[in-house]
Amino acid sequence: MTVKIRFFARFRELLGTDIMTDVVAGMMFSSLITTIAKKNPEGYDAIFDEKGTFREFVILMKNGKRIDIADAAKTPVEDGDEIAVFPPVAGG
Amino acid sequence: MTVKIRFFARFRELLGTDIMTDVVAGMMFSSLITTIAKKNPEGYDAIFDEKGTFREFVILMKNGKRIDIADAAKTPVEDGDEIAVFPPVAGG
Amino acid sequence: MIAIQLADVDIGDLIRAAKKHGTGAVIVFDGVVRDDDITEMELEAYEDIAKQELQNIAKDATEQFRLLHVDIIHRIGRLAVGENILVIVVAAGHREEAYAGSRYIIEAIKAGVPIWKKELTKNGGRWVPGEHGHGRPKTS
Amino acid sequence: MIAIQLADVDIGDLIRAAKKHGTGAVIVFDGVVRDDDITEMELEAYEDIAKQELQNIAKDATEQFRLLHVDIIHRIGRLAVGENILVIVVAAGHREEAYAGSRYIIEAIKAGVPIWKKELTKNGGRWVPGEHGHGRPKTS
Repeated sequence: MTVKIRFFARFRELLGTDIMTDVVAGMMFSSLITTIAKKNPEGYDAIFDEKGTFREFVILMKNGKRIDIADAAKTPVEDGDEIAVFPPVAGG
Repeated sequence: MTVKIRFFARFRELLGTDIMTDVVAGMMFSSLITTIAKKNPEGYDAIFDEKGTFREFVILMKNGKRIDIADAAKTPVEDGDEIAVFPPVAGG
Repeated sequence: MIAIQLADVDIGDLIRAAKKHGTGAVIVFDGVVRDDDITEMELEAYEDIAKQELQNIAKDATEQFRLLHVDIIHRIGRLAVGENILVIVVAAGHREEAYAGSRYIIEAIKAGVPIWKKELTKNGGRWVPGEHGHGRPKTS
Repeated sequence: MIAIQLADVDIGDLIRAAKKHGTGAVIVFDGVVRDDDITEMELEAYEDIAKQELQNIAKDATEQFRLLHVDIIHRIGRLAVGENILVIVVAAGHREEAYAGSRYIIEAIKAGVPIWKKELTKNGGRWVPGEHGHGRPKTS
């Protein structure tokens, strides 16, 4: 089961992007990102607070749909999903 | 003593414009325009009401400065003056 | 550039020239001859006074909204449907000032600059009534 | 045209093409790289999602303000001071709708389209913080 993780802006600089990763069935959104982010302490720290929960400004998407931070621990990832994690937008 | 009278828009169509006219010393703004406008009843009617006073929407200028309708009967015209009379503006 | 003229303007060129140091936003207002069942529009101005008024408006807007650049080009003569009547270009550091400055200028022009429009139709023509019956209360 | 692209656009061409039947006013918003002691700006987008969001915003604005035409071109990549970042062109019958539609679009873009800007300086770079900390509450 493979999913694609996309980080943007500062998160991309710290953790890379377009990360294809194999996941086990039943893996939750927050667990997946925690695992990936731990590869770089600074990247982890940018996304998670000291309790290990997403910082409140972090934006999560699954296949282009917004996922609330409160729902990330109970949202499973599925084969072929595109997962995105990014800081507040600043276009325009 | 010569003054120049400029009408614009509908007033110009009815009365002409850039009218150079000799006036006697002490001639007032409203008298001058009354005299000129009487040359065409439709033109007169566009500018003056049945009491012979300027219609409230008419705009008067003397050398680029606005003259209030209430002051037109006591504002003398002077040699070289440029007098303008026009309907509400509609640019933009 | 503040002008009352027969000729059209190149808005792309105006935008390029408007980008003074510190510019973060440029707003263009382009007033266009609308097809209200007309054949053409004819515009007339009290040119000297109108230009002076446009200069006053540009100055007021620049001070009030800290604009970095202002162009106002108002056309006169006969214009076809779709042609530019009035082009206002403003540059500012930030969008709030640029939008507010642009809006201030168009409203001031509508209210007090001696320019008139006649819509020419198949059956003749009609002078466009102003939005402000009595014009601007005072003129500098 | 709704696009996220590296290339610049010709605003004059966009204005000409925006003048659909019934147009009385065209408003252009041009967001420009401001010289805040930077050398360049680098823009990044979550392209598919950002384009979809721009399309949604254009549709909402068109309906809400009865716009006759909308272009939104957001650039990405490295841009020098003075270059166009974002060009929004709207056409409407009247100026009120054109200004309101233009403003709606830029505020919606600032609030919720996944695009980021990094200011590059002599000493490195800094990501521009968004004006809306939490982004848009929901995304379609």
